[in-house]
Amino acid sequence: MRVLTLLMFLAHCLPVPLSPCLIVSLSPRLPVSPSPGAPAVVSAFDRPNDAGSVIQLRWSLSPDDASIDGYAVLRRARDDTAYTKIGSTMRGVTVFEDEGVQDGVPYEYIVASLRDGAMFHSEPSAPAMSYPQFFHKGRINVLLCIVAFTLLLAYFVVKARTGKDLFIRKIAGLAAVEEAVGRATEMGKPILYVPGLGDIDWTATIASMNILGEVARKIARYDSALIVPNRWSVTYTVSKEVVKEAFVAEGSPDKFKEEYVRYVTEAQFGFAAAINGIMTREKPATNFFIGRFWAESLIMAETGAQTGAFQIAGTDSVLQLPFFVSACDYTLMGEELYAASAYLSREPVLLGSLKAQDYGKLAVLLVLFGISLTSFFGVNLLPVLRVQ
Amino acid sequence: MSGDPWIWIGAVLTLMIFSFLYKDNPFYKFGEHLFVGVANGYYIVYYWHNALKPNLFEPLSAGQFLYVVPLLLGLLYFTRFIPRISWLVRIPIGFTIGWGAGLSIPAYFQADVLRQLEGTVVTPATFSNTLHGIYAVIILIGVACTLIYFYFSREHKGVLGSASKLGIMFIMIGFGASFGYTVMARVSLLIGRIQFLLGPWLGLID
Amino acid sequence: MKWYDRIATIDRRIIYVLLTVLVILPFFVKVTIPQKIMPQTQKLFDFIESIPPNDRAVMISFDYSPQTQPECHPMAKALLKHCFARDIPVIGLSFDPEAPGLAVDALVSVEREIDSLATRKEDSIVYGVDYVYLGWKSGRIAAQLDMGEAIAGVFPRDYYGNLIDSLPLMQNVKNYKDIAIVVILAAADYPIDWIRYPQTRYGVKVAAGLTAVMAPQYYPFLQTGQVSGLMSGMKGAAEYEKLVLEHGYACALGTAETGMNSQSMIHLLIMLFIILGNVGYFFARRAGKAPR
Amino acid sequence: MKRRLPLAICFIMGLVMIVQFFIPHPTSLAFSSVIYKWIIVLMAFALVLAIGNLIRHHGEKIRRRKEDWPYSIVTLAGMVAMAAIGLTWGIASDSLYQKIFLNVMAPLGGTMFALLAYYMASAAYRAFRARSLEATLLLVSAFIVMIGFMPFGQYLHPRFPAFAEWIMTVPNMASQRGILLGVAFGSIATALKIILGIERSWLGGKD
Repeated sequence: MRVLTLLMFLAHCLPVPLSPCLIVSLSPRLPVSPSPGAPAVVSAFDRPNDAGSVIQLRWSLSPDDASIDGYAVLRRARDDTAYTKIGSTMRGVTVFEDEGVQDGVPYEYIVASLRDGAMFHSEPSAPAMSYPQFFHKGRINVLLCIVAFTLLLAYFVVKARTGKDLFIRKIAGLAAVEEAVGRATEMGKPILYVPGLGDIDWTATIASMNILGEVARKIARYDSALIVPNRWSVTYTVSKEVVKEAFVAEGSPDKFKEEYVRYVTEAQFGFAAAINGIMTREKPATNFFIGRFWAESLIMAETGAQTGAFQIAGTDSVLQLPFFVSACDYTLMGEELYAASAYLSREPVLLGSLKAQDYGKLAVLLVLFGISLTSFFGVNLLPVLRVQ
Repeated sequence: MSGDPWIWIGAVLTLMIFSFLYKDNPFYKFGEHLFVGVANGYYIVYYWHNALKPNLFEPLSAGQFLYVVPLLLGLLYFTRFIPRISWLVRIPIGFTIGWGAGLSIPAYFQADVLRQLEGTVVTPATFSNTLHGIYAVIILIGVACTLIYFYFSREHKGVLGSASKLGIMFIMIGFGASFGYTVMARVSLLIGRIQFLLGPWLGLID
Repeated sequence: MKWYDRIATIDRRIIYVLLTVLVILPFFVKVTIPQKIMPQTQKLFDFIESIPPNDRAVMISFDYSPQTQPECHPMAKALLKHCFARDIPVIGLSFDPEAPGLAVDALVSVEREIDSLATRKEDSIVYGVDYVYLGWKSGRIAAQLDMGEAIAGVFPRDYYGNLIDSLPLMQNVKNYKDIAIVVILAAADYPIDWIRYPQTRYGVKVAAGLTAVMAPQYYPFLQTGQVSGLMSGMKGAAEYEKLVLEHGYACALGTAETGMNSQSMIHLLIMLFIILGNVGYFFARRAGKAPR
Repeated sequence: MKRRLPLAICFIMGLVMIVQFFIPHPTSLAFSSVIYKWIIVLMAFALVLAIGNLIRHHGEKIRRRKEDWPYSIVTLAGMVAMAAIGLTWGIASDSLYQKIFLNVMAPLGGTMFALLAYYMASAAYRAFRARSLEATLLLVSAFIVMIGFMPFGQYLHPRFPAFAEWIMTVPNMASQRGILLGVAFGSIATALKIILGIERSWLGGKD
């Protein structure tokens, strides 16, 4: 050990730097001077945007950072007389978070260079206090997005209420819904409507419930049977209400049968197995798969295709879209699912919200190209998008 | 061949489900119905042991009376069977739906909008590697055109039409890639089942 | 029926039989095809490699069910071997109710394997000291968020019924601050919730081992840095096995490697049938039979 | 009342959860943590309703001797047996309950999932025909990725795996991100409509 220290010391005195491999083999952690410099400028402050109880420390590296073992952090509350060690870091580190403080109590900190168990103290920091915040400043951009989008939505919903007709481009899958229901009626076979495998807290499931309402109304008009299997208990409760209401709205509540809406099981593939059973035994003429789906999508869609049913799918699950596209006659892709209830119902309020969505996307495009372009003129707006 | 009756049960049930590939038959029907039954029994037990017991009854019996609220909300589900007050079932549903909706809005803006935009923006730093810079521009164009495809309130004609056509091309390439890539995953599952039949059951492989 | 009609309308059962034969064949005819490591697998390996020993823990969320066992189980084992060999504490938990059985199997079998090779007492794996399995919880998002405050608040007891506060490891692991990274091993898009909720609220690092089908959905998150590493499917598992073996953390490859041969055969079969279908379609159209 | 109260509760919950996102104060965190625990309990309660429907559906089938009624006995018996076993003898890892899970549910689920290998093959064969430009793009990119991600891709051409990876990470990612962004707006709009009471299909009946 001593010999190496001496060598290292000699190396420092040499006018020519040693070859890098020699330095590596000598390990840079060896002491070069008897007492290393202490770190300087210790600043302590409350960590912003948090629930309190944390003080952040920052300091600048010891001039002998390369030769020390690390840093120790010491703390004392104003009433304490002595500093106690609360933690340590590796060398090269200039930040520390003290997570064990009490809110509203001032603390002072010292950071020390560590070498061979000995500590070389910095000047104490100015006293700092932690406290919890009531607003997260790092999330202002999210707040602005929410406010802006809510206003946009409100504006178009109100505007739509005044009766202005809003245009929506044709969505192929939806234009086929009428045909699908009619076909089942002609064949005297039921219609299968799978409202996805997501629970009610998935927005896709809510969107599916809206479409189910519209489909059920057509079914009530056409006089065919309906099967709605459910994977979740809450979804089951909701879809039953939705279907019942559709039959009431069409003036034929007596046509609604309890057995139309069923609970199956929460097990993903148990559910898929049961749907396969329904498709091969009850032979629905039309299958709807609308909502949130996972891997079971193709099990159902391919079995349905083999039974020769007419199939309309709709999902926002990006991964399942390719399978629905290849096994179904029509597929509502991504956002089309959310446009569907507006399209089918033609309800002005829903059409208005679609308009708001379009403006949202327009804003996204503007932001994308705006920030990209300005960055080439030296204006970096990227941090605007960053969320903490 | 295995002498373990559990392995035999697993193997027979596996074959019952596979038989559906030929056509629907009594074996598949048995497997399917057993699956639905056992799975529901499974979830009843799990919800008891992992939700009701630790998160409701234990805190309640320990005197945490705040937990009366979820108990009452939960019981409201049963008003479905009492026609006069069946509307009360909407309260726990509204509670859950409102919670989910409120939680999802900032989350979508943060993770699906802002973060994704941040990853799509092209800056001079992107071009530190020219090739990656070009890819980033392709991604930017792809994202934009795909978004334009989902633009609803205008007929897709002219520039909008061309962009949305490019968008659908991106979408189709993406779908093909996803499909092709997924084959691997599905075959993995099949290999797993075959491994089970050949190994633990028949003892042909180790 | 013309030949082109015939090859365009082959009965699906013929495809099914051929596929079954091809998936079984490689089990009895052995070949080894060398493979390249994908960058996202390397990234995860490097991240785990950079965690200092006996410091912060790796949290593994075992969220796969038996269906995806062939893909995710070898990942879990390879990852556990890596963590244990490097003395990184492991906290296991599950949000998929079907997962706990598999999680326990993975943990216990790796524990046994390491213990059987351990020459000193310190090298063996001890429950409660080197790892803890918390068990399953419903209300996934809720529980994930809650653990940012206190893991013990969500899991007052571990899977085996021990009080969390009685476990030595849990004295040092209180919440996400003591977790270096959360690795989600799943067949469903569970990681998105970790990204949307605990990561956005508590800044948790997230990595994943996903079935091959789920993985591409996370490429965008990998690029933005929201996901710090990714094993995708059986291939990813085989790669991680290889990395763990090459770095001397294990002495044999796992089961993922053998499966890759069946994979190759079946991919070729599917491509062959797609070609047949298109040749048939092309000639039928030329003969004016099939509508455009 | 019958509509206003649930709508109001939904509105308040939604608003509170949005606001909570912006408040790092410990009170806000403690509050959300309590709500999460309640939601977990609510989910468990709803299951009772659903199981009730299942029993009624299969009970009816058995009573009326509808087609395939004996299988309904299998479902009900399976459920009752599994629930009784789990509630009586517990769910420890060596319990009968776990044994049944691993040896009955797991193989059934695993095999259903494994059917997908077959279904992918038949779906690809039937649907992947070069009928139009879009269909051709889908077909070609599927082909490239299938070759590229298999070990044999390397032997066909050393750059093949890289090309497949490129398709996955560049055009595929672009389209996924585009779809994701659109979905985000659809989802946010739907969630907002729910909170604001514009979207009220979940209420069901009119009164």
